[in-house]
Amino acid sequence: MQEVMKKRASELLADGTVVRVLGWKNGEFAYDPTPAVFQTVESLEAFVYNDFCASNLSKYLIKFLRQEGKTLVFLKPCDSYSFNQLLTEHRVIRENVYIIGVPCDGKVAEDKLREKGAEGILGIETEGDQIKVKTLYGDLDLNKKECLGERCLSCKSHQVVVFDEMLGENGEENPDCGRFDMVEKLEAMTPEQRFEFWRGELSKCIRCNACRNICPACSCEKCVFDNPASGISQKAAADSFEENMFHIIRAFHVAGRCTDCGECSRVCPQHILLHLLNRKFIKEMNECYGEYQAGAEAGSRAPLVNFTMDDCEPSIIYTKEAGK
Amino acid sequence: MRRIGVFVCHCGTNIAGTVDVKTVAETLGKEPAVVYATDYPYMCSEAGQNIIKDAIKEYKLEGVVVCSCSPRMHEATFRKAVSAAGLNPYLLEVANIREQCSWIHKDMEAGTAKAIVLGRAAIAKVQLNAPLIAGESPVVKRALVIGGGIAGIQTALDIADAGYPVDIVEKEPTIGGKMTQIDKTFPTLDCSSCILTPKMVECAQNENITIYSYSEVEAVTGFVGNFSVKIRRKARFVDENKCTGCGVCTEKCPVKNVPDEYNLGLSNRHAAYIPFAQAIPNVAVLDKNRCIKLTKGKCGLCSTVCSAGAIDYEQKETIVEEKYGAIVAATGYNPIKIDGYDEFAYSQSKDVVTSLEFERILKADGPTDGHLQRLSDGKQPKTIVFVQCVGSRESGSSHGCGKEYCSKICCMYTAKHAMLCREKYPDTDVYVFYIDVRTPGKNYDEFYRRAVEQYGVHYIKGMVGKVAPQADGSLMVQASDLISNEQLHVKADMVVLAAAIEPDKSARPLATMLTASMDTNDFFTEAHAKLRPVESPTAGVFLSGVCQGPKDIPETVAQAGAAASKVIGLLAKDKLSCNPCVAHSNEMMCNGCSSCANVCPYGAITYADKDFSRRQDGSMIRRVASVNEAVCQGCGACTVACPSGAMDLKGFSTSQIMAEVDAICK
Amino acid sequence: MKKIALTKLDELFAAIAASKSLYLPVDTEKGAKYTAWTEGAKLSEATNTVRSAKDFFFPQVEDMASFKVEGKKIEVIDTRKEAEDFVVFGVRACDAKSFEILDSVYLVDPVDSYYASRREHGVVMTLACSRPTETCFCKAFGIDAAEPAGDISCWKTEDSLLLKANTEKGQALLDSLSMLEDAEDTAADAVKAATREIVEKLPLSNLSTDAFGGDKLSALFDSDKWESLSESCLACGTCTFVCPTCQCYDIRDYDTGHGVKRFRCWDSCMYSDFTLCAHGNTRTTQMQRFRQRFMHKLVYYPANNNGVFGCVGCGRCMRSCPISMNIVKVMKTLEG
Amino acid sequence: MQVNNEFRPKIVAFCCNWCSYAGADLAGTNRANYPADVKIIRVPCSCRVNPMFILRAFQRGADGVILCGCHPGDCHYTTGNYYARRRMTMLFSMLSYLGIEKGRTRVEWVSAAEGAKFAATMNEFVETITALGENKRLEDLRCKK
Amino acid sequence: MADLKEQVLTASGVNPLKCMRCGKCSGTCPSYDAMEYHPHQFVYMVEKGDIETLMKSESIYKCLSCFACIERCPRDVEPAKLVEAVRLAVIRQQGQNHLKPQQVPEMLDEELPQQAIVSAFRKYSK
Repeated sequence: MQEVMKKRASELLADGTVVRVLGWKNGEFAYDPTPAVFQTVESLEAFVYNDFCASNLSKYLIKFLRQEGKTLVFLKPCDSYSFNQLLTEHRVIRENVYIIGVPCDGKVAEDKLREKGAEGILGIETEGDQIKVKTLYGDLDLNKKECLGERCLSCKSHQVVVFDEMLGENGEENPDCGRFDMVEKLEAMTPEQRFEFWRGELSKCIRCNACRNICPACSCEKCVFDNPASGISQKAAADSFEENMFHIIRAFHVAGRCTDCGECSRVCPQHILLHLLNRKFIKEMNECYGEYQAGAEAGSRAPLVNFTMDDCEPSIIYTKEAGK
Repeated sequence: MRRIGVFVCHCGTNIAGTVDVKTVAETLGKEPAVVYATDYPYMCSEAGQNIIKDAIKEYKLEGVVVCSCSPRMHEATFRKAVSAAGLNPYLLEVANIREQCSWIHKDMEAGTAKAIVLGRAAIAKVQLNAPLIAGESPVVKRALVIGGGIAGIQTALDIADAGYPVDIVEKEPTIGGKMTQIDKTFPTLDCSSCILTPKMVECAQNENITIYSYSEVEAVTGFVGNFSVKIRRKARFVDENKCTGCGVCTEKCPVKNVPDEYNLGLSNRHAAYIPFAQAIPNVAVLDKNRCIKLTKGKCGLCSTVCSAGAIDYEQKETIVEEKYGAIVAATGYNPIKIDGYDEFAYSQSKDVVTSLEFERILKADGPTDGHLQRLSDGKQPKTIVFVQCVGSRESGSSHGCGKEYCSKICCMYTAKHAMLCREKYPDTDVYVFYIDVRTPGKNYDEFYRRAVEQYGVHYIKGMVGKVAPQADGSLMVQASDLISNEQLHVKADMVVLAAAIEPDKSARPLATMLTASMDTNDFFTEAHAKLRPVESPTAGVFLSGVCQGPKDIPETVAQAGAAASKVIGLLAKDKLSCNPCVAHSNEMMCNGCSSCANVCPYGAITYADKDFSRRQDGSMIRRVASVNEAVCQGCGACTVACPSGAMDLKGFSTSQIMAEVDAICK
Repeated sequence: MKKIALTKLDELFAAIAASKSLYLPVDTEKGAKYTAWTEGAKLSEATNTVRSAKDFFFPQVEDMASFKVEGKKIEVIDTRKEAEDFVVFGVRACDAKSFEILDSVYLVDPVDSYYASRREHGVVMTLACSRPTETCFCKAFGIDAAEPAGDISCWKTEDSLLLKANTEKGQALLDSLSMLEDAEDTAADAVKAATREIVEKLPLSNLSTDAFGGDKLSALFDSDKWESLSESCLACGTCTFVCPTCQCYDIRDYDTGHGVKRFRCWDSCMYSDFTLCAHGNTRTTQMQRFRQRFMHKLVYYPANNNGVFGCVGCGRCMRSCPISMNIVKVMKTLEG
Repeated sequence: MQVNNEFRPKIVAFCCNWCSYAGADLAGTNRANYPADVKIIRVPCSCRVNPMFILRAFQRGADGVILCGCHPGDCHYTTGNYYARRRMTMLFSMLSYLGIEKGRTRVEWVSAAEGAKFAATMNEFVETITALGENKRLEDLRCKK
Repeated sequence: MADLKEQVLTASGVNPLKCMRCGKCSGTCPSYDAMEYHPHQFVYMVEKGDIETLMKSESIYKCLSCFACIERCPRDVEPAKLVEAVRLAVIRQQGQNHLKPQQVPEMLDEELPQQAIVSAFRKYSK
């Protein structure tokens, strides 16, 4: 796939269709590619696409929105939903982007390799479902499925929903992904247990803002948390309330706009299960206002900027809980 | 920190009875920002107001807090007082320590403590109040009425009478609307044309009224007081200024088989035609789809016979652009299509007709010249069955074209039809099958009872299940009689269906142009169901007639007058002073995501690409929102929808509300 | 040199914890974390903790003072708490070196008394690395993973823990631990050699710092490579917050409704409001902020500190950067 | 607030200007009692209330927050309360998910004519919050006195 | 009997409260005269909970299940489904089969399609 992508990128750069290519560049090791911009055919030498190219590239397009010339971007299924959402919010201009869809069967998480004992990694080779990891302390044979990132284990869709051309076969939606299983588990707990669970999670937060800054929905010119005039700006979680506050408000701000790409949880250095907050909103909105998948369709109206006259009353939350 | 003055009102004993006003003034006087605090028996009295005015000057106050009755009561009074002392009127806050404190709490200690907290909240808020100046926008002294039926006509006449120019846009070649097709009107049985025609003529003659017939609204921009509208004038191929309405062309035109809209297709007209004798303007139209000259390039007969030389085959449609201060929607209604109701055999038998078709049959200028006749064989029907609620009051029906609402006018016009039949042809048997007879209106029930008691109309509670055309040309009507609990089979000669009415199809695209809201049935939504029934939530847009909801002629005329008075009230102003408590977008923070515009009920938010380039960072163009302060009503929906906090509401800013929260929870 | 059997580690920890708070790396579901020792807590085998050890001396959030407002009066209250004695066990050579770097910032005049108090009350027990990993590059900065500094240095052999005091504070602690046995000074040589051998084999073992240092300012500052290096940076603060040597902080006031709490918290040069002044910001683009971080570690710091680099090669940023951009990539790109 | 060992809750009520604030005024006019623990903040419309305000209230020591607006369909601004309703439903959902006791937040539609309902609602709400006791799970310790 | 009503409502999925008493069902019904209780009465009686009377009435077997009432009802009330549900309520009671196997031989004649017997069993027996 990497070679096919490189070839198409070279062609499109060469024939002037696009002036830059947004992709991934090889890293120091086998597992650390970095999102990068390629402006010449020669520079594409460093282009890489492998099981570790997890970054969602769509957010970078905001930067190129107003720059001259078309940008070629490679979008995985997750990323394509984000792209549509950004399109809905006028953050990107469709005409300025040439999208090549690439199929994805899940990305491998470095942590999972470490959990399975891979330290001192010297090289990684993938063959089908097998991952051979060469380390300073011996070689490991791992199963790829067992090393996938958490979000890939409950992937909602293998379908690239917006593209100019598709490389390889496009996948399908995966309605039985079970992405709400963990949310349901939490819902089944008592409020006390839930409180303890979230205190445990959110108290780990170091306010590095990685979750916010990677999030394609958090594309604000100036985040309220960086804006002293907002009254809620914070730089550190100086109190447990602020730990909660940051994450509740963030989840709220992206509610209805979050495509569930899972980047927030992927990048959290403290491994907080942040996507569970977003998924709760998605689940609740689905239940209250009908199924809605942000980014499935450009131009769709998110549930929180919409209404019907016979929407449920907020007290339904309490009766729901009582019903359990 | 601003210099704040606090003024605590006793309101006689209304407040002082359960709130220790001295303690309140004393405690609030210790707040860091407060430089003056006092109490007085009646702050709203002239003496009380003078205390405030004097203190503003003496202590150089930069903010005023009055602890008194509800701001709904005296906020305006105190604003004026503050303003008179030279302070911006919006640097005032009222702490409601009467309705929301002294009157509810009997315990002096609790009441006093709460009054202090409410005072602190007001002090915290007023610290952040911005001096607001109400914006002004000029008012174009001209109104547009869209739709030339009785609703539009009446609105236009009333506006014109007040001395303002008003334009009527009517999509048909003549104004007049549905009322021209109606024979008599309930509950007085006046002749419809007799009361409508003079109004139509008046429209044509009134200097203040311009009629754009055969025209449609193409685009609307702008806002209250300052709309800009493009009107598309369709080509009628007849010079309106030259045509005398003599009608020779319409007689000579060789194309004679065009279904006549005025008669709902029950008779034919020529390709050159004047819709009906009293049409306004009384000018011929060439039907461009049927005229031989216009379709095939031959003929040209009408041009030859027109002595005025008014025929112009080359006429093109034109666009007129005009500015208006107010717009009235009066787009009216149509009966629904009832082809889906197989059980009533409407498409099988010519003798099953809709009520509006029946009007045409009864009316002297109709297809039967006013004689009650069956359309199939011209015979006078001996038994007529009226079926009520065809397509009205349906829910999730399998027919798919039914309406959930009651069409409101059917009960009364059916009573009228039944009565007219019995009056003109006493040997006719008339049955009315009804679900409920709804006659709320002056003299309405009396009218209906007359039909039953004096005219002997058979009112049967029950619905018709089936109408079956028989071999002998009659119609077998099968229905239930719920009172006697039997199934009836009536052999009828004619069946009249009271079809539901629905808003004209042109209403929805118009609503989009006007950014006026509509309900799911495509009726325009009023600004308030009870208190602002003739205004659209979009400022400067008013509603007249059935486009807002089903109504009969008297109600329509009443609403038309009401809409006109609202328009006159608007046009009478030279400038509109806008509510200064409106939303405002901080362009530096705006992402241009459109969340705010999505929730704005007034269409007050627009977007534009703006250049934010800075020398050191290079070029930067962003899409940012801006609020039209003349259109915004200040609800604040956008402020919450905005993820970046770029939207804020003047007078109720995020920081002001949070300051109140903080002060209360302290 | 002292020693104790690995089987008796718990005894040692219990003895230390009896008089002082003891912190040591403990495995959690997701990596190792410094945790207060309690009965049964097991020392992590991980190469390093996810977060650095700088929190012990320079916590992320620290209260400095508070102001009480009553009516029109304001009262200033010193909220400083006397630091308690504590021991950190298991600090790696890289983190031990980071303390020296923090010291050179906070213990020079004017001394940061909050930091100084914590340094005074803390005893650092380091532990030599036995399994360095591919992200380790401490060697580039002259750090010997086999010879960690600290008040007490420790080595793990097959069956025992070797301890050597480097400071008086360390010696005092060792003296108080009666269960320790004496050991040869050479007892750790074998494990040191083994570690050094592995370090040589690490993929980053040959990382060169030749292109950097205080004298390379103008060449590096104007490099055209910063643009492409920084283009994918998200401006999050992950690298700075896991970094053992990042030492910038912000002082903020929090209005509690009845007063003000003044606290300081870590800042990050990656943030758009970093060093924001009344006139605006000196660095307006992410490229400039990104450059600041690496220039600080590789040029500005050594310029002011006799050529000592502001990075210790712990590799934490390499593991936690959401887009896998890091100092090694920066160094190699700038050099190449 | 703990006075004489008796717990008195702090309650913030956001009321829309057109219906509920007027309803609260009517409650006063009718001398319909409810506890002084309730303090009202006037907003133009229920849709002006940012979920953030409610969190802020809890942070600052509120024990309960109630939002009152025009009945659905009666909004002065036509659609404001419909948006408020969705936002609040989602906020309640999130608070419940985080393990905050149910009932600490409430939404009630009160018209300008429903003075009695306003008082009854406040009485009921104060009772609920008193039973729930002090807000511990959403407090900011720094704001404690 | 509240539970009988509940059973009929559940089995039919009909909400009789939607009925606006227009009588169109009865106006449409081809078996009207053969029925003791007419379709609109059915709806009303179910709403009142008067199920037992309906169960005892022959009317439930006179309904042809032609579904004209369902087709025509302007409020989507579906009276025929109520009739079906009442029949079901009868059948559910032990020994209340309207058509017993023993009766079949005597009813058979050459003209009767096999399908009619089968559907009669489905309709009238447990």
